Amino acid sequence: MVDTTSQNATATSQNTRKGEGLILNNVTVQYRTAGVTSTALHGINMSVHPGEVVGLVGESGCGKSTTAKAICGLVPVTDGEVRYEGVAVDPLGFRKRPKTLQRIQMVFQNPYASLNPRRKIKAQLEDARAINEGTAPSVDELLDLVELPRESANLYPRQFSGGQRQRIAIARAMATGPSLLIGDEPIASLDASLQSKVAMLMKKVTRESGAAMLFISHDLSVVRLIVDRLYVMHEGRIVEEGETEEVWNHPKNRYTQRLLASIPIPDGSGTLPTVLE
Amino acid sequence: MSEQPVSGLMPFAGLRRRLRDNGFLKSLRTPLGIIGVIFVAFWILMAIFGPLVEPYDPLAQEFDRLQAPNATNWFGTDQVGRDVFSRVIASARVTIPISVFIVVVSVCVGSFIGALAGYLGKVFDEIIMRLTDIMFAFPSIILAMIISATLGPGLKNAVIALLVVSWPSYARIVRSMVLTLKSSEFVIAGRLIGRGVLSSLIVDVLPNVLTSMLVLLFTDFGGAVLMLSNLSFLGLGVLPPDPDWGTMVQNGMGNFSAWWVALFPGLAILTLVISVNFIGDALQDSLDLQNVTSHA
Amino acid sequence: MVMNNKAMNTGSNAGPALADGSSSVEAGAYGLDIENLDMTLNGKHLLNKVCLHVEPGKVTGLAGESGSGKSLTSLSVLKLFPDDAKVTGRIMYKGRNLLDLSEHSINGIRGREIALVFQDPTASLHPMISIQGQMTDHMRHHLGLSKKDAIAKAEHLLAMVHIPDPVGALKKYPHQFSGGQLQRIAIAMAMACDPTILIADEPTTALDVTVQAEILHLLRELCDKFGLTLILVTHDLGVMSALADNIAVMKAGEIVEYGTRHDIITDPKNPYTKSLIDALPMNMMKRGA
Amino acid sequence: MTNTAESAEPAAQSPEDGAATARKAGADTAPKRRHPLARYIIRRFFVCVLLVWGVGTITFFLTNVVPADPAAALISDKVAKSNPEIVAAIRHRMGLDQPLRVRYFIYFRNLLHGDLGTSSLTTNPVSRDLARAFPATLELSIIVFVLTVLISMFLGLLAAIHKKTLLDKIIQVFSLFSISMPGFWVAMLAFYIFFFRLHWFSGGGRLDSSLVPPPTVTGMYLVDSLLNDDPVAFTNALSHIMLPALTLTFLNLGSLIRFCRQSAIEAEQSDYTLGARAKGLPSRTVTIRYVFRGASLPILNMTGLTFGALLSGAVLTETVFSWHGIGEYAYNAATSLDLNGIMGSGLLVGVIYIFINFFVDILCGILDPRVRVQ
Repeated sequence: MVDTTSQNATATSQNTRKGEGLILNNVTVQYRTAGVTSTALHGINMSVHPGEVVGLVGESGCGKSTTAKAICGLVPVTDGEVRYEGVAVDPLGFRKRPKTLQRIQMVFQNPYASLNPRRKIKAQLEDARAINEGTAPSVDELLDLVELPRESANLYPRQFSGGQRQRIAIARAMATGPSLLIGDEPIASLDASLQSKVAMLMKKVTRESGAAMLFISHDLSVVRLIVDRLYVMHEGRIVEEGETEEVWNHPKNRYTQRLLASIPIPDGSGTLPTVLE
Repeated sequence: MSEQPVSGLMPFAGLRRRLRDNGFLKSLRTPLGIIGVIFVAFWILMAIFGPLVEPYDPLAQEFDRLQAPNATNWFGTDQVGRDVFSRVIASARVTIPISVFIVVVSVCVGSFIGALAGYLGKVFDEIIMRLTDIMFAFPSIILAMIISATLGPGLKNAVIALLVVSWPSYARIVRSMVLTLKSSEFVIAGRLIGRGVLSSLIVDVLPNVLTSMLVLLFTDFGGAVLMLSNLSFLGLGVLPPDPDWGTMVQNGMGNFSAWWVALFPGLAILTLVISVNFIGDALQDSLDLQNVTSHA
Repeated sequence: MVMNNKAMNTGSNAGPALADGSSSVEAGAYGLDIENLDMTLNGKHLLNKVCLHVEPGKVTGLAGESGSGKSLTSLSVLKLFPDDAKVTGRIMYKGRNLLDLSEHSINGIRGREIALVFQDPTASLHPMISIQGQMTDHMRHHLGLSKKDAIAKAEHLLAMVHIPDPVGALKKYPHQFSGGQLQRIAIAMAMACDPTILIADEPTTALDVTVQAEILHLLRELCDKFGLTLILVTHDLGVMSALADNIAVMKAGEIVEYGTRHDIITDPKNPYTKSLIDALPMNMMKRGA
Repeated sequence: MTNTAESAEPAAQSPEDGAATARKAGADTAPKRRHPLARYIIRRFFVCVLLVWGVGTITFFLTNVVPADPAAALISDKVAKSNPEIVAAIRHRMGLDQPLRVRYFIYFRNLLHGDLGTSSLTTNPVSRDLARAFPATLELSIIVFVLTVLISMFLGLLAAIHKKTLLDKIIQVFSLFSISMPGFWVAMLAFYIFFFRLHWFSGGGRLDSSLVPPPTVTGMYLVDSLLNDDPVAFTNALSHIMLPALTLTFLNLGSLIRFCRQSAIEAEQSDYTLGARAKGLPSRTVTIRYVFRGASLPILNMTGLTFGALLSGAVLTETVFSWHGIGEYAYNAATSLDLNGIMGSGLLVGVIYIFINFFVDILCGILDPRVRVQ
């Protein structure tokens, strides 16, 4: 697949890879906590085509994280279905994860809990390389990929900052040669200056390897920076979807408008974000 | 595609270095820590070199009965004329290894059951938790008393009773740890790269539970010594004539004026248990310190 | 009065230090002056000669990444740092150095003249004490109000911060409110004794962006209505650009740049500030990086 | 500690989405649950009943299943070997020839009728022995429970306030001594020193043999003597109860002090305490209104567990003071292998312990607004 470096080339146009990518149709997820059933997802329909970079934005508690878990089979789907490359995603039970689904990898929000504190970086990257169907990049290449010094391989996670640990988590995910990378609020715990850099890094590594990415975040301005298409989620429902610039400049849904209006613009003008009812 | 050799399993190398890093050895240098180390060393030596140190045969009734502590019998003699000092030393050879055995076995059994309950969840977890709730419904000594009485008095049955009584608390602690670890990101990441349940438990979960288990081993050792002595005091543990601190104190019950019969075995229990607790506290403080720094 | 301070700060001194920091511009508005604030805590040098002039009646922003010492600086104003911290320097407020005050006299200022709003309202409010209990206890202590008057004032304050059904809200407990509502209550609580200075430590970081917008409006409203001097501590340059009049940028316990909002955001001089501004998604878009 | 953490919902707990959605939809539109406290109490009650049933099953299992031949276990081996017909008669009387299921049913029916079998030691029905011994232990336990809770909260909170000072160290060493000492030995020491040698208190039994115990109303001498305004009996009973009460209190102080200290430290370092200090409240108010209240729930919960330790302690100490309570009864049953006696006292103590924890749970539920008010 020809790698187009220009940042906002629409991926769908040169979709030469086979397979239908990720499809969520009518996915509903309910939780029973202390006798009360609450619905986190009300019939979600979503898709991520191979090689595409898609965004999923929404405020806390809107169900973004549940969606990510449903895609990886970490949460049982009460109704509807998640399919990847034609294979239904079943909840990750006690069996090993099926081969095709191992192509979906995830980067999590909390860098401090993403790596096993008791094992060296090299061991954790080797485990990931083990399931790469093709020829997995070497540990050194992986560390170069995420702009970390090669000596990091022999260190323990506690010897790294939050930002560095997140880069290692990205390297581990890419080591498996995924065809779909899920970022579940991957930049939320990082310093502001790092957030855009790490988001751009994730886009670069997935684009170079031809993988697709679903980038989940509540920070719309960073999402706008890297995704071609995005979904807006509110209280368990998808309220809007479309090309990034289209949604950003002409939001149709009431909630999206309110969300976009409330983002403070760092232009030094001292204008308060508008509060739409 | 063979399973990667599990290199992370040798935790003790890492543990020694980590203990040195986070000042466990430094925290031992407090006055309490020093006292703790001295007494524990003393009792371990007594347990190992007991026969060489005992002046007389702990079982021989060769002295006048109920002699107050004097030059020949440093701790005096008991109601059947045995040397109390020799018996106190001899009892260390019984109580310490047995207590270590009880704590280690119940920690292992408890952790295994707790880990499975935490990891497998649902039905298995429910059964285990309800069972431990019921076991906790009895105050510990009373349940131990009932079990060892039913099995019949004797050290073997007392140990069984104490094992049955002790494993639930470890099962609960490990279960809650495993529950938090199971939902933590690095364990999920492990499952996502195809790690099976067992390998995930061994490689990702247990090494992170191990350090806390070691602290528990230390802090609960004292409890095991006390429980064993309690059972012996009730006549359900070590049977006469074998030397045991619990039974020796019970002998002192009969004749109050001979205060030495009960005093010295009790002092032995106290010094052993409190010194282990001093070390356990030092271990606990340094680990709390370590946990704080690792997530700063 | 717009500060025309173009002082280039190469050193660590930020902005002109008015002699006694007490010259008030609007009636009743008071600023404060932090001079060479230095702090070391168990071996680590956390604050390094911080100098900051907080203009009366204006919003002074303290920006910087995590670990830059911005929160510590704001907490030091009320001497809320750990006892074993070694602190030197002066914090001039109404002609007095707050650092020299005894515990009793600084208590007289805490909550009374200088109030604090924290990042996470669900943690800074006691889960087992009712809203009324937590709103009125310091009011009655500082202002000597009777229980009835304190409750009446609490209702008025809750209405001021747009809490629906203030009377009912007083009887409820913190766990019965959403994050946004709790932050409003915390702000009302801080305003209870009509403070001259309000310190807001990452007031909107724990909130959703829609709720954040409402809180920013509320803070602006309070500043305009009461001539309040606000110290806004945040890492979010968007929030800073919306609310702050002057901005001081901190890095590793030092103020590396101080200036008006417009200058700092659009024309930063210090390389570190420049890197922060460039890292903003908006600017990354422009450069097509 | 990165303080730039956004408020994005935690990735780990997925239920957060569901619960947050409910909360997000405004507190009032969340599904209204009828009086949550009642639900909480009912749920705790069922757990309580389940535990009692569990305790009964355990004692049944231990008496009827574990020993190879329960009947033989009741009488000495010599007799059992020489005349098997006695063993057969006992087996029949105990219904041992019935299938297990039926015996289980019979066992529980007897339990419900309060029939705990007869004690091989006292040859009385165990339930009558226990009923006679219960008030003595109850009287002792109440005094010890109150003393333990008050002293340990005082010392624990004192140590927390003066953290890392000499006072804190002294209290810590004191509680370590209390944890590390065997109960029976402390009882003997106390008895020997304070009664045998110093005669500060009277020892042995609940009342001087020369005095006539007050007519039983509650069975508790202190209360009965007050009811019959018999000051002589009261003072005598008081001096008899002091030594066992102080001993048991000392034994139970250790773990509760450490727990109170830990809870108080955590409350003192919490954000709401910083918030209270930032409001300019005097430190005394902050400590009492915010720190103590924050630490109160965990401490209250822990006191329920302390009652368990207290009952265990009684078994080991009542004998030394010849305090004729359940503890001494259990001790005598244990040392003479009176199986029914052991099972009966174990069961009674287990059930008392379950109900104490049940009431403590309810109290915690009432005091905690997060449970009381939804």
